[in-house]
Amino acid sequence: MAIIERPADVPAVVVPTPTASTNFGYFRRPVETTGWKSWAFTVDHKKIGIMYGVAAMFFFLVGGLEAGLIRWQLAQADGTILSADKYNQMFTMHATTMVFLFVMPMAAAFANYFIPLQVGARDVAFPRLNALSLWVFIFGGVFLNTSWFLGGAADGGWFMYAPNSSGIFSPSNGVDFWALGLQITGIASLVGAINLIVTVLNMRAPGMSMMRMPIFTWMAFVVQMLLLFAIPVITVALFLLMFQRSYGATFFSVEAGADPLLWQHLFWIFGHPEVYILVLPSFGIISEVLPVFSRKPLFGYPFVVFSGAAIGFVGWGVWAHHMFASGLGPVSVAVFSVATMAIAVPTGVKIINWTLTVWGGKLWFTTAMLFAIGLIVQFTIGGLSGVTHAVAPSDTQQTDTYYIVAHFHYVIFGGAVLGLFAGFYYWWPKVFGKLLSETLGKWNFWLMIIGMNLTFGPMHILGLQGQPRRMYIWTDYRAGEGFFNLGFWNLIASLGTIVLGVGIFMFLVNVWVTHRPGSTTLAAPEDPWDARSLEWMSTSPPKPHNYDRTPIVHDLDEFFHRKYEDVGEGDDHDYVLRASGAEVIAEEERNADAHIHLPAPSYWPIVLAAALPIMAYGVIYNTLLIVAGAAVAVMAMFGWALEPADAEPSDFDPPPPEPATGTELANV
Amino acid sequence: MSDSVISDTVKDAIDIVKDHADDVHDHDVHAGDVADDHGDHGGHHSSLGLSNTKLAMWLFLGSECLLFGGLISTYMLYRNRHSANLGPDQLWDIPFTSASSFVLLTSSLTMVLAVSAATRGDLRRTKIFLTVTALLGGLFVAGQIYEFTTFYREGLGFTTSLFSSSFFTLTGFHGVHVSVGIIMLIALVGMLSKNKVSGDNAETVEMVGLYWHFVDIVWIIIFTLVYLIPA
Amino acid sequence: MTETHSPTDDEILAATPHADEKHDNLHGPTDKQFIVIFVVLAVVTSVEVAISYADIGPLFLPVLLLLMVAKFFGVVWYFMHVKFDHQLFGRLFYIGLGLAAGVYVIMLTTFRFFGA
Amino acid sequence: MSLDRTPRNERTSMQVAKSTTTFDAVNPGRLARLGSVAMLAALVAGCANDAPQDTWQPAGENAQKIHDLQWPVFLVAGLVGVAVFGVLFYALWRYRDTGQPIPKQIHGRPKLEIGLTILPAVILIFVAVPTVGTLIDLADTDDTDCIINVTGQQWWWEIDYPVQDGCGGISEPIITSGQMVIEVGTNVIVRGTSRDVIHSWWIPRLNGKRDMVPGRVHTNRLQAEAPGIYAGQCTEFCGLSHANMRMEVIAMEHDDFEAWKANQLEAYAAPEPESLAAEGESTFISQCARCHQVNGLENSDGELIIARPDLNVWSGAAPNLTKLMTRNTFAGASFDLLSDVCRPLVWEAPSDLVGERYNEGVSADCLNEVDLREWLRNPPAKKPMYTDPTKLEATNGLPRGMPFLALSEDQIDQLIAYLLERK
Repeated sequence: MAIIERPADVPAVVVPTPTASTNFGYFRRPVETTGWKSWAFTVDHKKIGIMYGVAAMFFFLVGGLEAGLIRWQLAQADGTILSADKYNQMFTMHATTMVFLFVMPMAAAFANYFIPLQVGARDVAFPRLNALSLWVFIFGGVFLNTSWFLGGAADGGWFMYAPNSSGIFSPSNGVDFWALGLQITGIASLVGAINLIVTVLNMRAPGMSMMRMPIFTWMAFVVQMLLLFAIPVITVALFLLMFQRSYGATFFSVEAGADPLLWQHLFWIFGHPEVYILVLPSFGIISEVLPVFSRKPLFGYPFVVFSGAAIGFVGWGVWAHHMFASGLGPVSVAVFSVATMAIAVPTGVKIINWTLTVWGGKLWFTTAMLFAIGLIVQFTIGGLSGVTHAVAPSDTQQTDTYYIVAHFHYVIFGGAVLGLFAGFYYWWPKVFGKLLSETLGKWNFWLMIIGMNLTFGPMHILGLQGQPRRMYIWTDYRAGEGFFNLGFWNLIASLGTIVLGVGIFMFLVNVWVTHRPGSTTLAAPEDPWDARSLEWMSTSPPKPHNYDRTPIVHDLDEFFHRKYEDVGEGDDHDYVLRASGAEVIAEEERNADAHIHLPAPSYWPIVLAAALPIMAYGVIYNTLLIVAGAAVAVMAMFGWALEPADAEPSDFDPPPPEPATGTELANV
Repeated sequence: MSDSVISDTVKDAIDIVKDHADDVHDHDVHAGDVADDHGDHGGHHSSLGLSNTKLAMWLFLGSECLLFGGLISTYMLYRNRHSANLGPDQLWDIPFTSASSFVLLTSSLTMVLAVSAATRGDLRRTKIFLTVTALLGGLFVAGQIYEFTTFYREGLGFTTSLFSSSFFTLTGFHGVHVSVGIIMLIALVGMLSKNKVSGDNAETVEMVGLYWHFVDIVWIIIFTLVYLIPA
Repeated sequence: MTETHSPTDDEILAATPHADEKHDNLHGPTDKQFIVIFVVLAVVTSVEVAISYADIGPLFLPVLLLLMVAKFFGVVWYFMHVKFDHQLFGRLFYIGLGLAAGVYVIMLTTFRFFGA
Repeated sequence: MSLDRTPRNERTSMQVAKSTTTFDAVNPGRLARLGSVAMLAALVAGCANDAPQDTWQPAGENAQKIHDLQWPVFLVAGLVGVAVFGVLFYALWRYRDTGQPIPKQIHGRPKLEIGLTILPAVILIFVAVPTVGTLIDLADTDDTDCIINVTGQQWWWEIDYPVQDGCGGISEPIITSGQMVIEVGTNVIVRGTSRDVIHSWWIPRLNGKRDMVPGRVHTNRLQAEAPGIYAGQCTEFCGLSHANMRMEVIAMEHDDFEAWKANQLEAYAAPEPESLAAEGESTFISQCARCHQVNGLENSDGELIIARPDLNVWSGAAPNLTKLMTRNTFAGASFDLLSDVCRPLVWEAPSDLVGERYNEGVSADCLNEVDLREWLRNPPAKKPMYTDPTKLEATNGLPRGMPFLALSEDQIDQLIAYLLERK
């Protein structure tokens, strides 16, 4: 399973320009194909995707633990599990972790792994930048979480409203870690976005027009566009915050004449597109899953595509609906209120099209399908509660209460997370060559669904009956009378967390059962689901170069059309199976391309990524560290720029075997 | 290594070599980016026939619009918030800044001439124009440093007022962008001299050029909004 | 979406651009034209500076902004080749530019910035 | 090439098919369906009777307007939800795999889809129009009868009544904290700001919330139809003790309100000399008067004592204690001044008695001494505040909230005696 194989014969043509490529050869290229080096220095989008997934899953568990502590604290009135200070850190980091370190990178894992496969490319446009994104994200996430051990984490809420985030009101270093950590992960997202957009625009296989792209790629593409333009906005906000906290500026100091609403605008101009950044990848995933298990094409593909793009675009015009109570004035509020309602239309289009995809199908209720249906149901609830607070006057009763907490958990957990789980079960055999257990999968699904409704469902009631969010205690005096008072619902929500936790644990059990040493799970068939889109036309798991032959695309759902033939007359389509998926794939293997060219691994991405947290620690503790980090960064950049595209024979150890001549081998 | 692995290996190696042979003919395929020469490995079926690196650069510049937009907006919001005697009216030296602006504009001309020379394959003139561009950029940054020190001597520090913080943040960010551009120009001249640009020379020069012009257009906005329009 | 006709492999390959057919950068101003453009931009800058000293009443702001926009697009269209390149490059940039302008102008409006 | 037409389940993935069938023995799906039915029933029946902050029990014109707007929206949203789920679940049941052939490969029906796109848009227009109307309505301040200023700081609300003809006439400013007293039926406009971070003023049964932002003045209309105590809470996260920043609005009839105003402006009555309360006065002067104002309090030289909280706490303010015992909560309305026995007498008083009972204030018999003592012994232990001297570098040593004063038990006895007379 090598990404880079030993070049045997090295004639004059090595690099496209007449470069003396043997210099900067102080380091041997990391050409190992097994062991940790094959992961740390890889530029293969598939390995990078897997690492994204593993790291995101780790942070999911961290964020889940934080959530568990929050609910434990709130299970009873005047909880004593956490101090006020720790509680504030806990909910800040829970949200930050789930948004920036779980959902976004998990979506990036899917995008990294599947965009090149779905568009029929060998890799992303810039493989080394891809590795850079991964390591920057991982180092940023770890950096952010080291704050727990260095005087306490950020305690201002994930929205970090000024001026509560300034040094006076949050004297620990937590907010510094938060601001710098998000800068770092922002770089990862931005670089990744550019890389994937170029991949989608310019690396599609012949015949794959934009309107023949698999729907997941489309949604992921919209997400990358959103990231591209949203990340710089929060970057501005974070820089202002950093200058305020570390260098004495007064951007949010009211006594200096500042207007704290500046932060809110900048944050939500980023923050609202961010919501769609979180859910659109999952919309894409279930738009792949539903057709496969309904055995029908996605209903209204162009509508789903354009509604996704419309959501992305309109998402830029609604940020102030997070600020209906902040005193914008009635005209601004009215405008943003109506714009917010407008965004419900394309969202509704998606739900309608998913339902119509299922309608008339031949439904196969696999775990992936269940998660996809679960998304439709749970997200619809979240979407409808969203409409209730697009009504701005109504929102002034609901914002900052548990009703909002319920709403966005139905959107983010019910929308984004269930979709990601649908993706796990659907693509697991593609990525790892084994099917997860359906039995455990169904336990996983039902426990998660029951758990999430028990946890987040009661929050609707809590919020409408007046329990504000972000409070480390609640009091019996405000809980109301009767058995079903707020105390009861708080307890139910907390107990629900346990069910939810067990449900998620079932997934880990499933992975362990499937992959533990000595597991009896058999290898998955090449095409276990009778899938439709291009990525299934490679082997499972795919070869390092993805496709033996660069696929030529004739249709949306190319793989389906290679398996089934239309024997109908005119508009009366009637499909007959002509070849199994395995046969189609074998056919591709028989016609493998002769020229397959893969990029070589590189040290520089991980080195450059490591420079960033060093500089960030420098901002907090010592300017010398900034200089040191910058030096590492500059060194890495020059190493990067001077690195030849391919590995040299001298990079290999042991030395290359006796080279044969080209002609001889070409006939092999 | 088992025998079969080795034979596979060798087979792949041949493929790689052949692939390079193709590259020699159409080496435009290889994105000649300073940042990443690994681009375009599917280049043979580039769906748009465009350069990956150039697409990436334009996307980056589009993204930068929102960065500078945010900084400019912050400045616009806070430009009146300063003490009576340390505001734009007292500090600006329009003739000096106009000269700086001319310098930066001129550097855009020399940059575009460098790109033009590189497209013609005229390496000598390319290097000369790049060097002049870097020098003009250096002159601009020097002017900015001079301006900052003048303001500082007059009492305007980074933390003096909201106006000063947002002014220094905005122009500082721009200055850092110019400085990064100068480093790129110098590195490019060096790499051209030693023939170490991985990828297409002309395209690499063009990429640095796009970045450089972007820095110029940001300054065009800053010059008008910040300097010429009184607070 | 109904697929009425599935193209053949050859048709698709014929329609796919090849890397050596790159059509960016084919035309563009000559060096002389660049110098002319530069002179125009320099003159516009001088006019801007002159206006900032002269008193032209209520026209001051609109004229200055207009000249700024003209210079901006002068550089983008000619020096950055947007006018001669594949349209996609310019469009990607304009999306960012348009979003930035729209979003930040609305933001400043909510601060009653333009009224005060 | 194979022309196999057998149902795919068996063909492509034996393994999956097998595990699916064995799984039917224990079906978590069935459990889930039972569970969700039970939960739905619970949701319908399951609201607290009298949650004090219930947003669905409007008690004044403004909240009523919001309510009139929102319940149809909830209804429509609910109906849409039922319709969507009805269609979806019907489809899931109807089209389950019963061995039918591969369905027609339908890519869509553009006309149907355009129709289904317009439908939600039309529904939303019906929602949008009244929304904008209500918004403009709620922003109107022309009919104001009474102006009350509120100022948020970490972690309590200061409430002051500026001199005005409104509110039935205010001749001297009244300054209080935590509890706002208003007259039933009058249109009150709350003008709010903050001394430190952003807070949010929210009395759910009277109106939606409004952020109170430092450096800005934001308004919020209040009107109560009937006498009563309406609970509220700060709803913008404002730091450590955000959870302990509460407030109440007490609405009372005209005569009671006039009585309350008159009482608030009564001159200072010094304690009986030699009494415990008199000792309390001097303890108050030495320990508390630096920050807490008691109007009319004089030092031994006969000079009025003016508190300087601006020198002693970061927010620059501390609650005015002149009439502490006319209120029945303290410390950001976090703790009751009334004991458990007496509290219901006021809080659950019949509507016509609310004003009268409230105006009686807190007597020695009714005082919740436990919480007040704990508070005086060590405030930061009772309510988390940033008062640890080692962590006050950023605030030049000024605490945010009431610091630990190391009062002796005797001093606490004296202070309680003194404070009991502040009404």
